[in-house]
Amino acid sequence: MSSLPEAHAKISLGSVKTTGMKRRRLHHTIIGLLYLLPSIILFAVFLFYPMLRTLYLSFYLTDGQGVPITFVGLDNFTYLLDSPSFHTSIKATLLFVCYTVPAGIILALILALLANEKLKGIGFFRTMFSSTMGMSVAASSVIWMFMYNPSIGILSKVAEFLELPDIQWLLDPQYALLSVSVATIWMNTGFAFLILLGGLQNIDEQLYENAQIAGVSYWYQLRKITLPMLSPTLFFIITVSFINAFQTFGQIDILTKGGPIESTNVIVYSIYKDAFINFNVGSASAQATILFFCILMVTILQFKLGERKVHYQ
Amino acid sequence: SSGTTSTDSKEAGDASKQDSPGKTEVVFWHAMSGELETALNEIAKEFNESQEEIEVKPIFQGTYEESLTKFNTVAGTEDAPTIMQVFEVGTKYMIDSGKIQPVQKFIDEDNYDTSQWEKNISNYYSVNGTQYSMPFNSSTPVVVYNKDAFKEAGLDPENAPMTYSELKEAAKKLTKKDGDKTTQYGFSILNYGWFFEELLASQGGLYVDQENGRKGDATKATYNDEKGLKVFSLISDMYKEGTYYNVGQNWDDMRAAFQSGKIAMYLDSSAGIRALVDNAPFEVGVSYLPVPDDAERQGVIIGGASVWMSNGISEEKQKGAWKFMKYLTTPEVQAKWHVKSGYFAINPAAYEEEMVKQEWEKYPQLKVTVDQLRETKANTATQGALISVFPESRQKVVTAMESLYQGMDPKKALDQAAEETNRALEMANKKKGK
Amino acid sequence: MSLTKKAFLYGLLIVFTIFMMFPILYAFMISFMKGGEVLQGNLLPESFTLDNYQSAFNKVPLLNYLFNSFFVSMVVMLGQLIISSLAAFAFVFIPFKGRDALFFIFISTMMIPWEATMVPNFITVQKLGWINHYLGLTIPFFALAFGTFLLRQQFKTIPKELFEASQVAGISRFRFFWNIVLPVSKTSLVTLGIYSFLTTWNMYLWPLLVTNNESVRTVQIGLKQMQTQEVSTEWGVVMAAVIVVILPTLILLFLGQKHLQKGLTQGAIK
Amino acid sequence: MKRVELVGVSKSYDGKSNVIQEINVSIEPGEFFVLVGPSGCGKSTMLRIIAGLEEVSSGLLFIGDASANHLPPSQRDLSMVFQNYALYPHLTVEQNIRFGLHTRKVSKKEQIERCIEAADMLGLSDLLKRKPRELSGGQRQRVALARAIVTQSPICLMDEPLSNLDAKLRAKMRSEIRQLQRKLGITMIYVTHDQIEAMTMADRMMILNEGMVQQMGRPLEIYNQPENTFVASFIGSPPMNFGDGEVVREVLELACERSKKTERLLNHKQVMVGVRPEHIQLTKPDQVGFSAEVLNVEILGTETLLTFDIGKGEQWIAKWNGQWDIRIGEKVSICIDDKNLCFFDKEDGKRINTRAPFSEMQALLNGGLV
Amino acid sequence: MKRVELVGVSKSYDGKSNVIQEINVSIEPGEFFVLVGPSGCGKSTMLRIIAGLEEVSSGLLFIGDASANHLPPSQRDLSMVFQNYALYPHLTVEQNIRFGLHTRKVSKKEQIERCIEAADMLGLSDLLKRKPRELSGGQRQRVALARAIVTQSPICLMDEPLSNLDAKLRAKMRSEIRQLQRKLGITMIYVTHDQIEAMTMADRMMILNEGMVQQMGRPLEIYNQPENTFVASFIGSPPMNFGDGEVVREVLELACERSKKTERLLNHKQVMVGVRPEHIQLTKPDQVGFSAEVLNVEILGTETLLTFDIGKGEQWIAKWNGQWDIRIGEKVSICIDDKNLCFFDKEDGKRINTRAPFSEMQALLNGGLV
Ligand SMILES: Nc1ncnc2c1ncn2[C@@H]1O[C@H](COP(=O)(O)OP(=O)(O)OP(=O)(O)O)[C@@H](O)[C@H]1O
Ligand SMILES: Nc1ncnc2c1ncn2[C@@H]1O[C@H](COP(=O)(O)OP(=O)(O)OP(=O)(O)O)[C@@H](O)[C@H]1O
Ligand SMILES: [Mg+2]
Ligand SMILES: [Mg+2]
Repeated sequence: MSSLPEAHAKISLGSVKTTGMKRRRLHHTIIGLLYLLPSIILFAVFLFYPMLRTLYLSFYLTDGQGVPITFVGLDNFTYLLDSPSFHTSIKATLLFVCYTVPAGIILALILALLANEKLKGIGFFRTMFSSTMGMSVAASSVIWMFMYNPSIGILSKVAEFLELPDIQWLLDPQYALLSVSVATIWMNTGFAFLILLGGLQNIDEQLYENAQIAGVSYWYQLRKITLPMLSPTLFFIITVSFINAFQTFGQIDILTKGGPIESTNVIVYSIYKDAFINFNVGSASAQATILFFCILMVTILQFKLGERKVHYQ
Repeated sequence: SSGTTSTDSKEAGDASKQDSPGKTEVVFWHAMSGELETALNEIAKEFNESQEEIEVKPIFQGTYEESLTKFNTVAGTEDAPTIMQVFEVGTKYMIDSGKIQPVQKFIDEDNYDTSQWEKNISNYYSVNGTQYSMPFNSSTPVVVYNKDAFKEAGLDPENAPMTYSELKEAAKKLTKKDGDKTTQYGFSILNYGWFFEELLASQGGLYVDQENGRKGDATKATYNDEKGLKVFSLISDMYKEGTYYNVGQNWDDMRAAFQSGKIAMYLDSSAGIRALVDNAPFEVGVSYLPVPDDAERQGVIIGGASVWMSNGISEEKQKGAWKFMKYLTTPEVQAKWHVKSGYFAINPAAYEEEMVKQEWEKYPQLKVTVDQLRETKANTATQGALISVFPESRQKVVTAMESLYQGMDPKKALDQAAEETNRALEMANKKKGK
Repeated sequence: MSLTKKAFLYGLLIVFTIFMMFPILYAFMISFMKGGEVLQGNLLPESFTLDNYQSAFNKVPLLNYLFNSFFVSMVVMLGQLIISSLAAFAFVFIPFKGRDALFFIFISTMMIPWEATMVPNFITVQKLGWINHYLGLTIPFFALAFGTFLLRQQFKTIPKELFEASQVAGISRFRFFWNIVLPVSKTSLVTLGIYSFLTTWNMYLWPLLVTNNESVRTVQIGLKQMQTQEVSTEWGVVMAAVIVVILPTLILLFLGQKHLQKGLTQGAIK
Repeated sequence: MKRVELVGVSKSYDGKSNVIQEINVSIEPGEFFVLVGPSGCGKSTMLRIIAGLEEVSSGLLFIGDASANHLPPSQRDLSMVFQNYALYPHLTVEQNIRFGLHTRKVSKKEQIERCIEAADMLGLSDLLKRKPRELSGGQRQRVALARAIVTQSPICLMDEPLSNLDAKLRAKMRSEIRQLQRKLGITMIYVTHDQIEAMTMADRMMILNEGMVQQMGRPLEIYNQPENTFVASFIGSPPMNFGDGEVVREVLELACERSKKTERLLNHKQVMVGVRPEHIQLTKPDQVGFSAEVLNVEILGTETLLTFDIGKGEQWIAKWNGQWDIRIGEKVSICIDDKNLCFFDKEDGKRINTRAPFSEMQALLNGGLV
Repeated sequence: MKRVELVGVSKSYDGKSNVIQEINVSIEPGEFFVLVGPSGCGKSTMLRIIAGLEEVSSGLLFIGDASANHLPPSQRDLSMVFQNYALYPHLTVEQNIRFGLHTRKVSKKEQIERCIEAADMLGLSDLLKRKPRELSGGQRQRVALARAIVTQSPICLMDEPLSNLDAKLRAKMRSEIRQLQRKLGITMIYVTHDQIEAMTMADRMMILNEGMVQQMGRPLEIYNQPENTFVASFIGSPPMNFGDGEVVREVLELACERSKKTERLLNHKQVMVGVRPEHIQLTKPDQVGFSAEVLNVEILGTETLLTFDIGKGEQWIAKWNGQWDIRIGEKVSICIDDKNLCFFDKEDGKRINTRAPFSEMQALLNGGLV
């Protein structure tokens, strides 16, 4: 009845395993690439090619149109590394990242936690909290510029009312970066909030039910359930916030133009100035390259350290 | 349907697709926004209606910097515009770019009489006797002051300070304090390189060597001489005395400060006067730029922008563009432009037009700006510097100005800026050398 | 929930709402002010005039721009959703060699500063003949590493039993993607959709660069067109324009929010 | 040790139909209270209400002596095993078990001790460092159980805590849980589908159907004196056999055209007759039986289930001890002792009290004599 | 109808220890094959390997006649009920049930028909429009079951599909599944913890322990002739009682200082003696018994479990039919028929074949005579 075919036994285990597995793997690779094809093509044309071009240009002096004129080797880089102005840029960039990323994420997290409570009318608050997402950088910056205005802005009016010394928020090198950061945090909160709220809502309700029965405190739940379960989302938003912070441009252009005394001249703004105002495409490319590798490093670090701690279901 | 301009621009857009057969299309890239764009569109419309062969399409392309970037990327291709508006500091860059056709060619061909143009304006755009572009929207700096505040401080509202020491005195009187807090400052200058350049030129100071770059490619900044230092010292001193207010880099912030009574005197562009008078809740006075006590007043450099013609496009289009340029400089058009925009008329004949006279009656302040320009002595200082790295150099000067507020020594700040300008110049020359 | 806790929560919610909403309301107020009023730093307009809105619409073809913005944003949103979700699906549910490396390469594209790629991209688009065309405004943005990343994170939280169950049921991979993965990830898709719509809506420099006439220009250019440099900006008009420009997106967000809320509660796994 | 009392509790999820309805029960301190009922009858809902995870739609809930309607779950001082475990996927087994212990003011040392003890008892000692997704179904369930046990809360709710365990382990767990409950004096509310669990563990049990209480009492009481046909058929496996009948002057006439003398019921015309499978017996030499065709034989090892055709298409199942080699289709003579018949009202399914009550004593003797 | 064959299959999750080990089994087309074993022994793992959800670490897998080691799950043409259901949270019950039917080339009309039929059979008809999270535990399980049933695939894998159902429904489902399987000729591989399910449904069953096959065969065969002590104690509930013993010249001497004559085993010195609970009986007048103290009495309704102290601290459990009112501490005389003794090797736990083999026939007679 059972025709336990001798043939089965004869096929060596090894050969079945390798050929079968190889075929399956190849199949997977092909299918996988098929799904990725549109992305790969578009990335190649609109991201990798320009990036390589940028890398290439960073070794050249160029004319206004970005056409390379002279090969100068690493000159663009060495000059940058010596230039105090570039040092300020790096410092400003790092400071900006430090000001905006942690504060922004914590604020968004607080908002998301609040908005995750089951209360009447919570939908309204959720909408309000996410509303800055609907604002363009240009529009928000214009509004903030207005608020920071030392003569007519609301902040100075409030300071006047409280008899505080008035501070020229955007004109004092001490406060300018901070002020831009506050505006930036405000602008980014809506999006981070929405993402985090989504993450919170995806956590299985039963895990909280058990915690409630166990009678643990709110903070304990936050530490032991919410944050670990939210970790994929947090990981995502942290990574993205870092990258975005490194690449902030719009609000700086409108609020401070990199001033005063270059205190807000973050690298991206400096790249923009070099490439589009001063027409030093070579130098801009060199800065872009450096920026790219800086972010890359931070991100690799984050993936190395972070993704291990991230818990996926 | 909702307004003249909106239908206009729509037509312009549509027309570009249809390409009405008989007409030569002249694309005009500009950076005029707000009211200015409205005025410009109107002029173009009237021109298009005035004749049959040419169709001018003004298209906004962002700020001066942005439009220049765009021009850069498309120059020499079919996407390039026929006419391009470029700000004054881009002049040298355009000349060097090789992508433009100097208008001198058409002036010569046409035997066009350029003497009808305001010499002090067209001078800026002519190098070694060649007129490169046609001046279009030009402005100069003036002192703007609050007449009411003057009265209150016991100053003569009709006579604004003309020298640095008078300025300092007046500023002192105008500065009002409420306890520790200053509620009204005497004077202010926007942190913008242009004002420094003007204050330098009005004492006859040069920005760079090679006769302000007009004899050859400049190699060195000269603005850190004692004339430049006088300007910087003025700012530094007044700031220390507490009579000077730092308004930052933003034009609108500066005007807001003035209009809200935070500052009593400041430097502004002639083009902004009219709106200022309209909106200010007090009487506004306008006066000439101050000079150091021992210096002889030289006048001002022209600011603003001019229009350029692309090369590498059909002769027909160039001719059409030239026709439009000529149209722009007619007294009637200039009168209109002056009244609507606040920019100078390139053709002084415009000032005789009825329209202008009426306007001046309403805004006597406008006349002051024109007078200042006309009294300007023509020399290399007031002709303005010609360097390709002007934008970069201006950034350096701005940084230097800002560091004054942090208590930096004026000389040191100025030297630092000059040094960095030198380096930029060096790089630019290096590129050009190859 | 105890009453004090409720009161405390509402208190916090209201404080944060004020903080988040104030700037927007402020702009809204200014949009009704006359020139002089704005410069005196008032908080409330003396009278609500619609003049500013009228002149905003008169100055630039805002409606035309709004349509273009809407169209372009919609197309980019759809394109990004489709392409990102396909890629993210491959990264989570199809095990192939070098997958992680490829993913990291994808992520690394997020680090390329946009400013650095603009000029080469412009030249590419020009060579493709996409200047003054919707194509130039949309296609370059279809591939979005950010979106792929977001969706990958989401897809990773889908219990693997669901995948196993459909494998056993003999469902094709694509069908699983379409019928299970996408609906279950509704929240993230809506979030990403809103995000890509808004970022596209807010683009300024690129649309300016690749359009030479007004036929396909977007509304942010219109906004810029109302601000001037050397001549006084009419703040009232600008703020009116700001309101006009942010209103559609805010409305969209609010509507999306409703949908999102539903998605949030339904999408929850288990 | 705390009382739990529900007074007129109803719950509706959709605001329309009640999932549980008018539940009145007082669970005494230290009682082992078992909840049984068909799938979807509202058992989990009731537990969740007691735990405070669902609000009641109407009615009162008391825990200890205080009203608990609005007490948050954290203040009810109870522990719970969820039907689908609710383990924390990101925590190890050990962390899962110890989760929340600190709130009970248990020293770190004791936490570890309790954890090890529970893990030992549940056979989880080797798995303490694993994450839930690396566990088998039964192991996960045991972790959930351990988590509830270690808290030693005065009230413990368990929702089918042993459903995924094998018989042997289950037997062990049954006695361990029962011992622990006795030792600590915990008030236990326990949901189960397993009759043996219900019968052996319960001090009292409640039978729910469609959200309504069918009967409540000691297990044997319920087994022997089911209030209605639902309870009769629900408790006992295989379930009680039923037949329509009529009692005419001490003679029971079944619908399937058989009749039988009965002295216990005089004049109740329309009845439902119930007989438990173990009471259908092979006719012994001195008894009067009737013969029926065997439709199916299932030999379970310990016992054999026989399905008889008793006429008119009705089938009754008999359970006989041992393994019987009876062929399908064979005719067998069976008899039912009059004492073992249960009678129910045909209309409302309620039990009819008989003259000679079907007492526990009798049943015991009866059982003893087989 | 397809064969499933495993040849030397082992599986390790961590690359070190094997979770299942060297499994050799050929499951015939149309066979109902039941897999039992203690929690964590590798049952689910084996199902998952057959379904293609886990790769084998070594060994060969054949489905039909083709090697299936690397066949993707979707091409194996089987259906599966997951231990934790794996329902799609965003789809309604109906959509869940119908999900994937299209791949089987089933017309829309038939899809609906099958769905309604399955829902009817499983009592889900009223719930078709609900989402899984609005269902009770048992209802979810039934949806998972329905989803597997409707596909009518030639091979069906079920991982404890009835664990969350009550006895009554479970009995119904047992026969329904069995009927369906017979009707469609499905090859069924079924994991369960429920002995009744295993005994009644299986054509053949396999007992796994720690990843290794303990015994494989027809249910009764396994019940009556357990290969080793593990199987003997695992199958049957309560489990078989064991005692150490020594056979000296036809006399079995138990460690608990009792002895008994036995003719079946001559000279096997060290043995383990096993006796099933139902075979420990009250001594009848004509029998020789020994008296033992009753330690515990559990009355289950149908039957009573008695725990006896048989000396030296060893406890044996007896299962008696009916309800017995015996007091704890009472001494009762019990006897065990020689025929009902099982012997195992003390060293390796293997069964020792006796002279008069403990045959099925004998057992049946024996059962019949009680
Ligand atoms: N992903 C995994 N990683 C590591 N170990 C695992 C994994 N899945 C299962 N195991 C282990 O493998 C063993 C067998 O698991 P399996 O799920 O097959 O058990 P089972 O027989 O189905 O048990 P149960 O009846 O409890 O469901 C268990 O000891 C379990 O802990
Ligand atoms: N969130 C919900 N929304 C709507 N109906 C629900 C919800 N939860 C449960 N129900 C319904 O309420 C009834 C009772 O559910 P409950 O979970 O209490 O049943 P149960 O007795 O625990 O059943 P089981 O033994 O199958 O777990 C069921 O019919 C179920 O479908
Ligand atoms: Mg339940
Ligand atoms: Mg399992």
